[in-house]
Amino acid sequence: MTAMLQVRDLSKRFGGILAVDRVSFDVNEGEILGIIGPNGSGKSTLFNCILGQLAPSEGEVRLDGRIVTGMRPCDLNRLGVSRTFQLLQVFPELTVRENLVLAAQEHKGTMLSRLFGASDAGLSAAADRMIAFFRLAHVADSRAGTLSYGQQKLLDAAMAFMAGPRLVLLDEPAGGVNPTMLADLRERLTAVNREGATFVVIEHNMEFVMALCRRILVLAEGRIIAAGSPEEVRRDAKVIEAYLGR
Amino acid sequence: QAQSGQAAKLAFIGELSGAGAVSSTNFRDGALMAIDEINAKGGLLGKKIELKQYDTQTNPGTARSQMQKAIDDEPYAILGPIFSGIVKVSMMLAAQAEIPIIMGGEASDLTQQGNAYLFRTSFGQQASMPKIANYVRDVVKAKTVAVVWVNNDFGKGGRDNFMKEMNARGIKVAADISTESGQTDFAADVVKVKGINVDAVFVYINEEESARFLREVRKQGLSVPLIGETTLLSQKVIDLAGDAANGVRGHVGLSADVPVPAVQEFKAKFHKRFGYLPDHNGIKGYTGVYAIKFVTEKIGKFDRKALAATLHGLTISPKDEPGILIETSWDDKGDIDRISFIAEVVNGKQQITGELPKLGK
Amino acid sequence: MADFLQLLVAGLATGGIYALVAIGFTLLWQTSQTINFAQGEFVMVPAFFMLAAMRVLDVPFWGAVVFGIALSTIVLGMAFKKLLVDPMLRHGVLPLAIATMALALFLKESVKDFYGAEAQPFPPLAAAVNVTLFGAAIAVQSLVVVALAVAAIVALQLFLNRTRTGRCMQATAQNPAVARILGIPVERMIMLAFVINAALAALASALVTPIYLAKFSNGEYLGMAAFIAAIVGGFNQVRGAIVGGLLLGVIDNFSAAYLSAQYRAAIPLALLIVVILFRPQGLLGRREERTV
Amino acid sequence: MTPARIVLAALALAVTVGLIAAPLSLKPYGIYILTLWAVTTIAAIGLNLTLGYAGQVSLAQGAFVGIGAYAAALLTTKGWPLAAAYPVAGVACFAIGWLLGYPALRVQHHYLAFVTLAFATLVYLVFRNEEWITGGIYGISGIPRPSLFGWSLRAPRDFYYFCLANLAVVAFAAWWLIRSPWGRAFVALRENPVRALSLGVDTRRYTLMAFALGAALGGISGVLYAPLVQYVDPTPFSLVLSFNLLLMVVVGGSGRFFGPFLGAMVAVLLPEWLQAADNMYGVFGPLADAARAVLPPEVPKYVAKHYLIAYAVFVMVLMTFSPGGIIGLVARRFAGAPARKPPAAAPAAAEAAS
Amino acid sequence: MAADAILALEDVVAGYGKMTILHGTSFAVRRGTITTLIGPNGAGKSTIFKTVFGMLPARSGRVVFEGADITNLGPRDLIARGLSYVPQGRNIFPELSVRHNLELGAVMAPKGFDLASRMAAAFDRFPVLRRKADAQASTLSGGEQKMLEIARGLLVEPKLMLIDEPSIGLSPIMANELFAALTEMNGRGMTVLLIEQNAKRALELSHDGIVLELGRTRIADTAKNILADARIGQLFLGGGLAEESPSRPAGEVIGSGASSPARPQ
Ligand SMILES: Nc1ncnc2c1ncn2[C@@H]1O[C@H](COP(=O)(O)OP(=O)(O)OP(=O)(O)O)[C@@H](O)[C@H]1O
Ligand SMILES: Nc1ncnc2c1ncn2[C@@H]1O[C@H](COP(=O)(O)OP(=O)(O)OP(=O)(O)O)[C@@H](O)[C@H]1O
Ligand SMILES: [Mg+2]
Ligand SMILES: [Mg+2]
Repeated sequence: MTAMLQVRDLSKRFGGILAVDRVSFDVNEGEILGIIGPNGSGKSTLFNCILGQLAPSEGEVRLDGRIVTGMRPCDLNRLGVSRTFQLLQVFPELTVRENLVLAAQEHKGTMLSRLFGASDAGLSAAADRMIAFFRLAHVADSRAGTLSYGQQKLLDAAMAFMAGPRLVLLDEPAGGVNPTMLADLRERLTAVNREGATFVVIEHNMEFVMALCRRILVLAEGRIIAAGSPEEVRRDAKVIEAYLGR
Repeated sequence: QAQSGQAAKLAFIGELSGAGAVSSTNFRDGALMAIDEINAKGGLLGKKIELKQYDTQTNPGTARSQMQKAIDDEPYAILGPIFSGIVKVSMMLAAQAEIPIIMGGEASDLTQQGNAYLFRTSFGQQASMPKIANYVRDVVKAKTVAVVWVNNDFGKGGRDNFMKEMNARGIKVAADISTESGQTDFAADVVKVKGINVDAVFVYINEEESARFLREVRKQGLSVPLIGETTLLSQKVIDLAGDAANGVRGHVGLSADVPVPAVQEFKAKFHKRFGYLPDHNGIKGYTGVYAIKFVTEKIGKFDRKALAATLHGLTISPKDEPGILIETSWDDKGDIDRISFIAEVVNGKQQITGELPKLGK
Repeated sequence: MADFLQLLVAGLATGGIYALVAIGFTLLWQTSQTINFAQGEFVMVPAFFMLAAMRVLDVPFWGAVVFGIALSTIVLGMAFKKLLVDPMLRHGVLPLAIATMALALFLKESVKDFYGAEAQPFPPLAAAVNVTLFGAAIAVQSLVVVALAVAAIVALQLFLNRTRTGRCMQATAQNPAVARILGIPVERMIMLAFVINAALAALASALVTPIYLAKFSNGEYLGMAAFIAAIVGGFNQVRGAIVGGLLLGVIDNFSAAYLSAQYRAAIPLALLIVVILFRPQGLLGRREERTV
Repeated sequence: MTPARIVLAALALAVTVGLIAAPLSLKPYGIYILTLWAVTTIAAIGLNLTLGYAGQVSLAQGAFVGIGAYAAALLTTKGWPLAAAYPVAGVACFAIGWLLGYPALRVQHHYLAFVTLAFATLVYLVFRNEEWITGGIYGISGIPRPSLFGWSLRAPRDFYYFCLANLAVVAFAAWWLIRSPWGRAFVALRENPVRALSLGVDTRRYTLMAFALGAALGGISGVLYAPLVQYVDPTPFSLVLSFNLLLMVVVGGSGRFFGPFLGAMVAVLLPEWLQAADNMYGVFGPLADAARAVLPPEVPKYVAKHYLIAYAVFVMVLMTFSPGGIIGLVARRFAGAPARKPPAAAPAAAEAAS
Repeated sequence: MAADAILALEDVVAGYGKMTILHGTSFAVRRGTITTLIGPNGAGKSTIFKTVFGMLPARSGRVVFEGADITNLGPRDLIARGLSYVPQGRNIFPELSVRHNLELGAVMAPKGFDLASRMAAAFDRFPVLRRKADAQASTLSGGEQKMLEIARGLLVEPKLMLIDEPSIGLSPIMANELFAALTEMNGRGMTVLLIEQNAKRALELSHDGIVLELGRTRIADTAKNILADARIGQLFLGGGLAEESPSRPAGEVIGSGASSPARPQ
């Protein structure tokens, strides 16, 4: 069985900086993979190269064995890969509900059927479920730009789930989310994972990553310096030195 | 008719804003001055003349609405518009309403469409270009010429007529140089003229551009004779260009600078009242009003149809109506005929070197 | 060859004018992220302040120039900032752009209605003589314009990047809310930007008007050309104005001479589009920030 | 329905009735400018799609009106019915608009403004220079008014109703599009193209579509302009028109459905009203006494004389009080709703907007 | 407690447009403490900071700093009095270099302020920033940008520092560094009012804690007491990640949002 996502010798150079340095790894169907590493170690850049936001300088990415390097993000997304960004990325002038509908509408029908079909593309019910789960009901019709930081963060994550993706790449989903909600979020990830979706999660909240992931990659200066189970990684001297501290 | 009220209503439609603002303001002020003079002497057939103004913004869409508005107000006659394109878009409306328009456009085709209510106040280009063509052939004795023209309806019309006349006279147009209205940098155009060998350059562009062109010619040291038609020799251009204008020559159709005492008197009055010197458009507006006055008094009533009919084929002489300034005739198409002049710029002044008789004589 | 040089020199002279006016765009963008579509009129109007001073107040030309610059700083700098810019500053680029389009109409029509529609001669600041450079004639005035444009750009560039005040002005433009939180006197920084802009525009007016003649409609084309120059040069850096301006002037002259005079107004633009497509931030502009 | 919506809907209904009844009491001039308003509004609706919703700056809308007008003029003066001009102009503008969208995939904001401006300049010069097809500076005159099923629309009133019907159809189509997923995708494109792309929104296709649809509506507007004025020449299609349309969209309320209607009213009708200000005592009839008590008679005279100055002042004051345009003002007045961009420059909001 | 309060809110009401977020919020911050403000997302924590710092007008109530009423004063006045504020989210000047961003933290520094040595100290604390001192700030990674902001906020030591969720995006090692810096400066006399979602961690190094809910102060107590309170632990501290969350609606279908997973087309 080939891995769902294969990253081979991926590099990204910004002028003199080699932000990602020949990184290779696999993501197997159904797993939750954690990626940790010091600030500036190239984690976000790695995501951007995998998903086509940036063109990698070298290397290739395969999805289900098929090369997807150079593919546009929207096409990748329609293959069932979705993501969140580290910095908030919602549509401030749209309401929460509209944000959610938008997040899945392009997966429904064709351009033409979207023009002539229902205004909500039949996604209202799904959006409402998402709103209820993330406790955004009281702000469901507020413009997303008026939400608090944590609320926007949740909305951002909710949008990534709207289209029922097979593979989700989350860049720091826990930052700014209050601990109670965080437990819910973790649980949701696990539940969706049980239904078959695969996750790659970048996170600095160790408690969250350790509880969620069964395998963790550690990136430093653009290279993978360690990989393994949470326990292995936690005990790795290099990881303690570069990342965990103490 | 409509003039049953206390006043005789005239309408002025012109390019009071946009590209045509300078010419139209001149035209309007000339008309205003004439109206005030007439009113001061008791009005027209005992009625005060009232002038309503409509601004076309030099935009055909607006022009049509303004013409419609003017017609809805039922004036006795319409003065303006000044730009040929604007005349073209609006003149049919007036014709349908049977209201005479005394306008300032100079494009040759305006009077070719059989509009029985349309009258010029100056030469159409079909009349002025043969004169300048003769001058180029007979006086300058040029075999090849360059023409520098401004690419708007004024310049293009002039250029097309000029080319036709040159062809008819077997003179070769070796360079055909289009410039933009509002252009400031004429270096490329002068370089082009310099690059070919011609006996004369015919310059047909607006006033400020003329001045800038002359300065550039002086700067690059070009020494070919520069021939102009009215605009290039106007006092305005001379003032703006300074001594770069010296030596320019050509034909002057209607101009506030012609050595006719009545015109000079008009110029002085105009300057006193408005604080600036009129160009030929001021005279066009002024004489346009007096033409209406003369004919109306002649027919003794406010009758638009009769006004139009009478003006066709009429000659008005300053002896009968001093306000006409120079003897003027209208033919059956509404085209105009007057004497005109040959002039040259010497020491920062326009000097008349000859007089051309009316065409009809 | 002589022709070529003549065209080049003339193009640089015209380009110098565009550059001088284009500074208004790049400066305002770098220091307040606003676009002033009345920038051309800001160069047209001060000449009339100066003419009016000579006519009404009967002051000598130099006095009139000083008066014109002072009055512009107040009217086109301070009053403009207080009355138009302040209410719209937080609402993005478009509302202010539209308001300044209306302002341009206002200034144009006011000059026309209250001063006159006719072009007026304007006394030259520098001697109105020509010099010959390698066989190409150029007006001394044009040399002064180019020199001043370069000097102004160098000075502003140094001021913005090398002084703390300059960097505070840039910070204010890039993130006013945070600038305020850090205690940067945001109001004063923005005011400074607009005052510098108005003073520079007035100076440009005194230099450009002898060549253009004083006329209410001068700003239309000048403003447009300067806008284009600023974009091609790089909108977010003051220095962009200089390359953009000179390039536009030179291409304009060469295309009019060698390609087509009838399409003169469009050919430079078409060529410059190519520049923009290859360098989306303009020639000397700074790259847009990281987006992901 | 929020109160603001109810007020707006009632207002829209009243205005619709007014528009239908208006010609009964207007002279040809009044009908003419109302027709001009309807025609201009169509072009403004198009630009509102491109700019207001999809956020793509275009200074070329005037050129598309021109292309539509020339297409209609050329066809109808050669004996084709106006109906033939719709598909020709619509498809041509759609295709050219689509092509013009390509630069927008690379450059944005003022850089895009420049590209579209260059295009508009070029189109204007083609109209002016290519005499063999466009008639050059002399233009094309004698454009007939159309007839509908044998019923001539020559009379101003008939042609007005024809244009009004066109406007109604266009408005409905635009409304449908805006509330469809496409409308949402357009807004997403404007607000955060990077995020939109990661959510499967094909930003390239939507960008091109936004340009093409906006351009097509510009073309339709031109198709009606030609028989309205019955003469086309290059001057009205210079950059001034593009800037004016931009002004209409923003002054009315960019990215708001009713914005272009109001904006076109300001740009087309207001100057006419101001120019007639000295007649206002006649126009307002019963209100005349009240007006006379407040305003000295010199004021309206002065306004009429300097009407463009008054117009410019109006636009500046409006933008100052309501940077969101007239719609923003209406929404604020009737609903007390907060302005679209809350004045509290909260860092979080600034962050989210960046 | 009020006697040694450096900052006190008295019945502060504030909000956005028609919406009221703070419904008469009151609390006090003792001088010389680290005080942590916690509460669910959208409780109004950031709104409190914005109101204190004059970014959002208080509709009624008072904000008192060192005994003086500072309600609705602007940032410049407040900085002059010794406050400073590091907001939530991303707050850099993207097109300026890292060095110039940092230096702007000292815009209102008092006379005699030694910028060079303070900058050097900041670079020592966050060595990445020194390495990238001349890079355009927007090219930094998310966490590096946050470091830059924190360094900028700490450049001049104020009397009272308002700092809103500074640890978002920081690696554990850098978060340690941040908290160490706060503790150290607190040791030199600076009062810190901190908002943190990593509440356990923050409370452990705080003296006092304040729990905010729906714009009202729910609890104000010492950090130790709050940490010890099991009820609070469950409601606001996540109750430990291993336990089952008590507040999730029962019977919720935790499926994916729309329908089935999209298949490759
Ligand atoms: N600019 C704004 N306009 C309108 N409402 C806003 C605005 N900013 C915040 N709100 C609302 O105010 C409430 C409180 O927001 P605030 O940012 O203070 O929350 P918070 O406690 O800081 O949350 P978080 O932990 O998520 O940062 C939220 O419901 C939010 O929707
Ligand atoms: N557009 C860019 N130009 C120049 N350098 C860049 C650019 N984008 C990223 N970098 C550099 O690449 C490196 C990796 O950045 P990246 O954002 O991937 O880090 P990260 O691992 O996500 O860090 P963090 O945990 O702080 O989010 C950093 O040193 C950053 O400065
Ligand atoms: Mg990152
Ligand atoms: Mg917050």
